[in-house]
Order: sequence, then C-alpha cells, then structure tokens
Amino acid sequence: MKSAVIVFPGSNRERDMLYALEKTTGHKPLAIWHQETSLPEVDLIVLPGGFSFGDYLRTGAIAGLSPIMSAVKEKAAKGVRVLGVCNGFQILAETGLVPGILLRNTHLKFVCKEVKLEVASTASDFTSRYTKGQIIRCPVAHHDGNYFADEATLNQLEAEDRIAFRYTSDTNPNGSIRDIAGILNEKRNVLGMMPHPENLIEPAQGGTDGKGIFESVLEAIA
Amino acid sequence: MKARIKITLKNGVLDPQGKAIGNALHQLGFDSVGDVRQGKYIEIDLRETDKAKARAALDEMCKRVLANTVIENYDIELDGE
Amino acid sequence: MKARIKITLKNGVLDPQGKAIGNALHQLGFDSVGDVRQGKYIEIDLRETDKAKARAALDEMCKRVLANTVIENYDIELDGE
Amino acid sequence: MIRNDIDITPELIADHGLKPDEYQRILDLIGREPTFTELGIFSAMWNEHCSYKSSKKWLRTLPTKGPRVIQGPGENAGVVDIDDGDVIVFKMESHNHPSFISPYEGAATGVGGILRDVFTMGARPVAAMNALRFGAPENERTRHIVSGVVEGVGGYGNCFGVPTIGGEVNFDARYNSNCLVNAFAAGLAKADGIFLSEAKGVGLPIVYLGSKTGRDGIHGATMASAEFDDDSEEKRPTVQIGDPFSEKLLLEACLELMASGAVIAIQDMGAAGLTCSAVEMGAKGNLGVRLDLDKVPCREEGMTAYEMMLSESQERMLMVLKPEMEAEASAIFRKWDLDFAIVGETTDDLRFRVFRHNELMADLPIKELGDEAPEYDRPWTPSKPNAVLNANDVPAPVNLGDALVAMLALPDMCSRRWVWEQYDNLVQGNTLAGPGGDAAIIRVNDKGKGLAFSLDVTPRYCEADPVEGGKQAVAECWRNITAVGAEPLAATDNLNFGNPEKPEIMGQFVGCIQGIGEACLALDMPIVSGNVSLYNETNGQAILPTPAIGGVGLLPDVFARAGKAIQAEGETLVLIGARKGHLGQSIYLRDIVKKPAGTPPPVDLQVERKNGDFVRALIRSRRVSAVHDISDGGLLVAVAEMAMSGGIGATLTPDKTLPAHAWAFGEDQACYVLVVPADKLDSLISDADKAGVPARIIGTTGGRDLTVEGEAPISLSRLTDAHEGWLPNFMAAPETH
Ligand SMILES: Nc1ncnc2c1ncn2[C@@H]1O[C@H](COP(=O)(O)OP(=O)(O)O)[C@@H](O)[C@H]1O
Ligand SMILES: [Mg+2]
Repeated sequence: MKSAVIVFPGSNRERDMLYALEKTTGHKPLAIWHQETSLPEVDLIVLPGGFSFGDYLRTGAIAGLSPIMSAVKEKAAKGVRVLGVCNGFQILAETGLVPGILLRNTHLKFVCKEVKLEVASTASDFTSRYTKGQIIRCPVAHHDGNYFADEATLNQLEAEDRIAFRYTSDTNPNGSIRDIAGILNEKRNVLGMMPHPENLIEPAQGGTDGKGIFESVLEAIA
Repeated sequence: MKARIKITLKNGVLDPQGKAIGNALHQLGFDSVGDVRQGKYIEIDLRETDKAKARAALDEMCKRVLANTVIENYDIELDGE
Repeated sequence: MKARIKITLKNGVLDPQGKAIGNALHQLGFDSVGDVRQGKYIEIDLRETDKAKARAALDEMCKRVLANTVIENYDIELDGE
Repeated sequence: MIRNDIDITPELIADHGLKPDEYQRILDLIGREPTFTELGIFSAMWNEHCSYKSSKKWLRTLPTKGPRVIQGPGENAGVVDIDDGDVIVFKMESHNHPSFISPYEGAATGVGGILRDVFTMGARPVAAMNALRFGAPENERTRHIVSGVVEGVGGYGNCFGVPTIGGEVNFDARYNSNCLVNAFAAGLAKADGIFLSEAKGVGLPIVYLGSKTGRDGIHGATMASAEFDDDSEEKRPTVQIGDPFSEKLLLEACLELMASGAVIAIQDMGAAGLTCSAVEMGAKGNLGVRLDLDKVPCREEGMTAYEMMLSESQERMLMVLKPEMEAEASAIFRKWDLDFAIVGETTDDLRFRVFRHNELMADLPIKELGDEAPEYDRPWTPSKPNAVLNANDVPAPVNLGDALVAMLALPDMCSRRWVWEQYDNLVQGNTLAGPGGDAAIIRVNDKGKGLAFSLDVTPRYCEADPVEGGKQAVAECWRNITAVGAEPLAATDNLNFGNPEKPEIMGQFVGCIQGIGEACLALDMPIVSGNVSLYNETNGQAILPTPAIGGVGLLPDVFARAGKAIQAEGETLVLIGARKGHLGQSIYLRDIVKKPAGTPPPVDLQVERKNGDFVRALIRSRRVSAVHDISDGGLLVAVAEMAMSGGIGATLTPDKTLPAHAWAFGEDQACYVLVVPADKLDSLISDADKAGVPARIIGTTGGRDLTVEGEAPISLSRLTDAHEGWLPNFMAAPETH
C-alpha cells in the first residue's frame, strides 16, 4: 500500500504516523513537505497531528492555506482516501473537506488521556475492520477537540451514517456535541478524527485497538 | 494606515471561552454579568493610502484567512473612521 | 448595558500569533501588510444602568480575570460611548 | 579609549547587581572605567546565575565521572552512554523568579530553555519532566500560579512535541512568594553526533539563527539573582514570551544543519543571550570574537548595543559554520523560515569586541570575562540537628483507616492527574509508562531498549538535616528508577536555596551538596549537569532547601519491567527492607498530627544499594508482578497506591513489634513492596535470605477493599475518591491575577 503523510511546520505526530503506517502496512510511507504543489499516486493521504503553524489564529487555519492543500483537495475529490488525525482533523474542518469545526475544549484545558470510542459506522474504508458498536480504547491529546456543527448538519451526519467514532458518553474529553470523535465526508473517503489511533498499534504501546483503521484501508485496497 | 478588525462568533455558535469567563466572573461575585462572548481583535499596519483599496484588501484577508466565515463575523475599522 | 473590551499586548511584547498571521498574509501575496498584532475582544452584557458603577466593575474584572496586566493593556468601551 | 555617554555611577553599578569590590575587580581587569555596554556585559557574566560565584567551590566536590559519562557538567547538557552508540543528553534548569511574576510565560520559557540546551548538543528531545513547588493552598496567589505554571509547561512542551512524563508537585507556605519551576529535558543522539559550543578556527563567520531580537527580558539574568522584595512586581516587564512553534522550527533546522556537516560550534542564547553565548564560544576555543550588532535581526526600532547584548529574546542560536557550506546552510534556514545573519567572526586576539553603527561599544578580554568572574567561599554554619523522635511519643490516630484516607487527600499526597493530563505524555509514540508510576519509561528503539526517568527531593528532610536530606533525594530517585527495573546511570540536579550571603542558608547548601555527593558516589549515579538557583527568598523568608535530583536509568529489555499496579488477586505482598517505623519529619507527623519534629529517616547507602540491586534482579528475571517503593506516607500509603492503580484490593498483617501508626506511616528508606505470584514466592524469600536482604510476607492481594487485620476494611472507591479529588476540587475555584 502506498501512503503519504503531509508535513507542515509545527506538525509533531508525523513521525508517530509514519511509524504506525510502516508497522501496520509493511510499506514505508512518503513524507511530503507542505510547500509541495502536487502529490504522487497513493492509496492514502494522512494529515498528522501537531500544532501546524503553532495553531495560531485558529487551529488548522494557516495550514489550510499551504500549497499542498490544493493538491489534497483535488485528490480527495477524485476519491483518494484522506485521513486527518487531531490537528489533521482541524485542518480538514478549516478547509471544508469535512463539515463542522473544532472549538476549544469546554474545560479550556489541554487534555491527554485514554478514552473509549464507540465505532459508530463501519461503512468506510477506515472502519470496515471494526464491528458496529464495538468499543475501542484510544488516546486523545488536544486543546481544541470540541466538535461543533449546527443541528441540520448534525442530523444529516447521523442520517447519512457519517459519524465514524463517538466517545462513550462517560469519556467525552472535550465537550464535543453528540459525543462526536470522528466524521466522514459525503463520499466517505475522507475521515477526520481527534483521537490518535497511531499511538496504539502495538503491545508495547499498551494495546492495538488503533490498528483497525490502518488494516481497514489495507483491506479496502487489497 | 492602520486597520482594526474585530472577529466575533456568530450567534448560535458555542463559545467555551466566553462561557468559562462568565462562570469565573460570577464565582468572583460579579453578579451583574450576563452573557459573555470572546472574539479576536487584530491590528494590521497597511502600506496603502487609498481607503477603498485598503478595505477591499482587508475584506479579502478576512474571508480567506482571518475569519472562518462559517462560524465567525468580522468587522473592519480603518484609521479615522 | 453592553460592554466591549479590547485586550492587546503591550508594545514590545513578542506576539507569536501576530507574526504567524503576518507571514500567512504575505504568503498569500498581501504585500501591503506590515506589522500584525492579535489581541482579544470580549463582549459582556451587564445588568447595570449606572455607567460609573459599570466601568468600575469592568475595570476590576479586567485587572483580576480578563487581562494579564503584566503583558497586556485593556480598553473598556460602554454602550453609547 | 572608547566613547561612553552614560555616567557609571555607584547607583548604576548597584542596579547591575555588582558589589563595590566586584566593580573594583572590573577596573583592575580592564584598567579603565567600563562603558555602559561593558557594564551590562559584566553584570550579565558575573551575576550568580551565570557565574555560579557562590556555588562553584562546592559544585566541584560532586562526583561527575563514570564509565558511561561522555560529557559531564560544563556544556549545555550532560551526555551519557546507553550502548549501541546511542547517548542520552539531559539537564534540568530553573525558571523560578519569572514563573512567580508571570506564571504562564515564565514556565513556558523555562521549558523552552531546557529543550534548547538539549537540542543544541545535537540531540532530539524525547522526554521532559518538571518539578514544581507552590505556596500553601490557602495563599490567595497559589491557585493562579499553579494554573498558569501547569498551563505554561504544557503549552510549550505540547506544541513543541516532547512527551512530558514525570515530575513533582509540592505545596508549602515557604514557597508563597517564591514558587519553584524546575524543568528537565532529555534527548537522544548518537555518540559521534554530539555538538559543543567551543569555536574552532580564526576568521570564521558567526551566524545568528532563530527569532528576532527584541527588548525581552533585559536584565532577566540579573533579576534571577536578586533577592525579591515587595516592589519587585515592578520588575515585571522583563518577563519574556515563548514561541514553541519557532522553537520546533529551530529544532528541525538545527538537526538538519548538524546532519549536513556544516556546524563547527553551536550555542543557544539563554540567560543574557548574545553576551553569554558569544563569550562562551570564543573563550572555550581560545579565540576572540567580533560582533557587528547592526547585522542582528531586530524586532524593534532603535535598539542599543546595551539592549541587544542583554536581550533574552527566546528561540535564538549562535553558531560557527563552515564557510564553504554557507549555501547549504541558508537553504535549510529558508526552508524552516527562520531569521539568520552573519553577525560577526572569530579572531585570534582573545578580545570580545562589539560594534554598533560602526562604533566600538565594548572591548574586553574574552577569557577573563568568564574565568576571572568573582568566586566566593561564603561563610556557612551547619544546621542544628533536631532531637531524635521516638515513635512511641507520636500520638496515634483515632482510626488508622480514616487517617489513611485523610493522608491520601493531602495537597502533597493526592494524585497529580489534574497536572499531567494537561501534558501530552504520549507524543512520539514511545511512552511505555507515563506519569503516575515510580519512574516513567520510554522506549529507545523497537528492539526492547528503554530509559527510565524520575525527579525527586523531599525538602522537609533537607531542612531538618541537609546532609541526610541530600542523600535521601538521590536515594529516592535511584530507588524510583530501580523500582521499574532500570539501572540508574546518572543524574542532573537543580539546587534551589535562599540567600547564600546568610551563613545558615549557605550551611543548608553545603550540607545538601555533601549528602548528594556521598549518595551519588555510593550509588554510582554521577551528576552530569545541573543548575543552581539562589536568592529564592522574599522579605527575609527563604524557601525550604530544595535540591531536586533528576535521574536517568537504562532498561535493556522493556518487557522485563515493573509497575506499581496490583495485577492479580491471590498474590502475595512482600516487604523488602527493614522497617523501623521512622516517624520523624514524616507526612503523618506534619500534616495529620500537625507537629513536625525529629530527624528525617536516615539513609544507609550500602543497604539502599543492596536492597535495590536485589529488587531490580527480581524484576528483570520476571519474578514479581508489581513493585512500589516506600516514600512519603510510608507503607500503608504505598500499598494503597498499588491497590488503587490496579483496582484490586489487599489485606495486610501489621507488624506488632511497631506501634500501628509507625508501621503504617513510618517513612523508612530502602524499602519496597513487591507483589509475588504464588509459584515464585518460596524461592524469592530464600534468595533474599541468601543475599542478606530483609524480606517478609505482609499480606495478600484480592477483593475491592484495603484491609488491615484488626481494622475495618476501606473500599478502594473511598480511597480513590479521596486521592483523586483534592487537586481538581482545589483548582475548580476561579483564580485571579
Ligand atoms: N509536575 C508533574 N508533571 C508530571 N508528572 C508528575 C508531576 N508531579 C508528579 N507527577 C507524577 O506523579 C507521580 C507521583 O509523584 P511522587 O509522589 O513525587 O512520586 P514518588 O513518590 O514515586 O517520587 C509520579 O509518577 C510523578 O512522575
Ligand atoms: Mg516512588
């Protein structure tokens, strides 16, 4: 499987993601600098976690203007899989590749802890290897993960089965509306999620619950 | 010339910061405090003498970068206005 | 009444946000942009009719909660002023 | 003769923290009156913070060498061999005064500074810790400082992308006006990829890299060496702002630059930025330095030579680069969007010359600036030893269980979760054991090699008996690292004390250093880097003597490690080490009985070592399922922590030879609690006998209660609520500036 991880100034989980992709897919992913204007043919594009451009102004806002993002949008439109994790999710939201926005956590504090996620939809190339309703462990580490969208959008997301992950209500770490942790775009080829599956892919890390996302993509291209 | 831009959340958009500030103020006994909303205030020095041109440029900056118009409103104020 | 409070960094205090915003604007080709400074803008509804009282309360709120007077200045504006 | 338009008055000299005899030393050294700029340079180089003039004499007595030590004190950070050509680079540094004045900014820039020290040496930061000391909870400023400091530590480290995996938090009225923020950072490098500050070669360009220079923190260095008084809130504008985003770019740019082979020497700009870094680079290399300040990238208009030389703007570096590689270098700087400029060159005349607007502003002998700094042998008086306290003279609690619950909810004993959950302790994906255990663990590669980290000191012990307290700080750090199965390799220290011009404070300092030295020798844990922070004193009230020790240990196989959580029911609790039920200076005495008295628990370093080596061997041969050392709060608190983190209870048989409260809460050293699976028990006990290590069965695991035979069971949920509740509840109230 061919994958590419976009590196922005201030990305800080790109190495975690490169490592996880190589471990789970067996292939070295490409690291693409944000100044690039085109992307090679790949099966998966990942926007990693971190504080691109310091998260200044709005999280993901300035990264959304990087040259590479036009290429990412084109690929997404062509149906290439795009995964945005944490800061990557914030960039996807800012660029409109997924609806809604990630606001400051309700308690206003950065939060790093393990949460429980309910796999709300298995109908995507990112979640097919899980079972619907399955509860998985996954770490979060963010300051602005409080998902928000207007009622109409939320209802549509639910109606179209586009909520990929929900925090189990007792572990919602940031006040996200309707416990939303990850959502899909209309064509279901773009997934944005706040939790960090790349940090839970092998026993040494305390578990492998995050592996399913990468295995699902593998299965999809097989 | 100098531009002053206020960026505020649209009505209906959740404002965690504003809410937290309001709570803190109440707990400190500022009972007269009602709704609190937090926004951004940006000052920009512009090398531009033509007001109209300046306003047009600032408007574009707000749309493309400074504000997320899905959830935010912006208000531009130019020197001597 | 409604109060509008601008909180800005004191002169000379480093403003990483403003710097990053300025760079982004240049990247997009807004060449006329010079120095950029980012501050906070806070709107507060006050159940208070006496302007003097309101201003005194707001001043205390700024000092104790809203502004970090070590590095920030604040400016209070009341309805119809 | 250099022009100087500002009169050098006695007041001005005093304002620069220079004593009359120190000023006389300057006159003798340069044979003329210094210019204003030169006065600033001397004040920066000769203040306590940069010159260590009160502490040097004693720091020299610390053991700093060992088979694994590649670089000891004297560089930006220490370097220790961890096999396979890998090295760990680490140091700890204080940012106490700035953090008191502006908690968020002070703590954030403290973290930024220590990270810079580590990557300046060519290492990528892989772990951070922080030792925090705050005033009494009831003090009105405490909450604001706690909240700002924790947010600042997290704000900087989280954005930069280093996992913050350990530390300490204490509350005491003695820190009301002087909080302590000690930041630790460690980075990984290859033994052959270490970079130093020593410049080599004459006529080479000196390159400035990083953020622009502003008026930030001018006189920050002198401020960090001045005792506080009430009007020092006036000194506020000197606090600088950190930009972790720029620091991250600087990290990546520096590592890329180092890999390219362009770097000859590199030095970060910390306290008294340009001055200290330029002088150090030249002096170390026996070279002169010529700086043209007009070339320095500035953030503000019309900065003077004086301001530029003393500015403490953050995220800046100075380097000597291979001239032939300038093109490659500037390409890297541009990629990372960092300001850079050639601001001077190395010379062969050992002078430090500074030009502004083509005018000579300073012309000083570069080596003497550092080497000839004053050094004091300050008078000191040893602390008076307390009377020994007999456990039988300490009142027993009405009810042991209630006392335990009360202790777990104390400010100094409760869970620090509220703190560490604000820190990204997972970024980089290598955290195997984050905050909450005896030592935190990260993996170094996926072949099983790991490192353990712990940060420790017990200030109340140090105050009661500096020598024993110093020993105990090292011993507890060594023990925490041992308790996870790691071999302690080396340590860094952060020595926080009051005004050294007072003989009794100097006595505390001397005593603690003596104890630290003895322990480091006996436990083979040399000090490879460190930092001294003196004058932590306000209106004559000094902080508790607080020599924080940050230790690093090696795990050859991270899968053969231990944690403190009870893993299974029906296993046996074994106590390693002799319990005497020592209550002197214990938490029980201070916070429950509220009559602190007595001597701190004595530390027998030979026993400490023997017991620890035995426990480590057990962990590595996978014969125990959980391990926790006994520290604050004693045996019962230790077992309670093991039960709470495992969610499995335990039943304990008290040692009737001791008063119940001494058995429960005595803080004897060199003790561990092990959880042992049935099939491993007998051989373990007999091996302990053979090794001459005291080992006795004290109970079994199981259920959802903690039960001491003869006492009412206490449910784990009650313990946990007490333990987890205090800090979040305390911080829930609003804080004000
Ligand atoms: N400021 C902090 N940041 C991160 N972790 C912390 C901090 N303070 C305490 N901790 C963690 O809380 C746990 C308990 O601390 P402490 O009681 O000092 O442990 P010990 O008694 O084993 O030295 C340790 O794992 C420590 O690393
Ligand atoms: Mg311990």
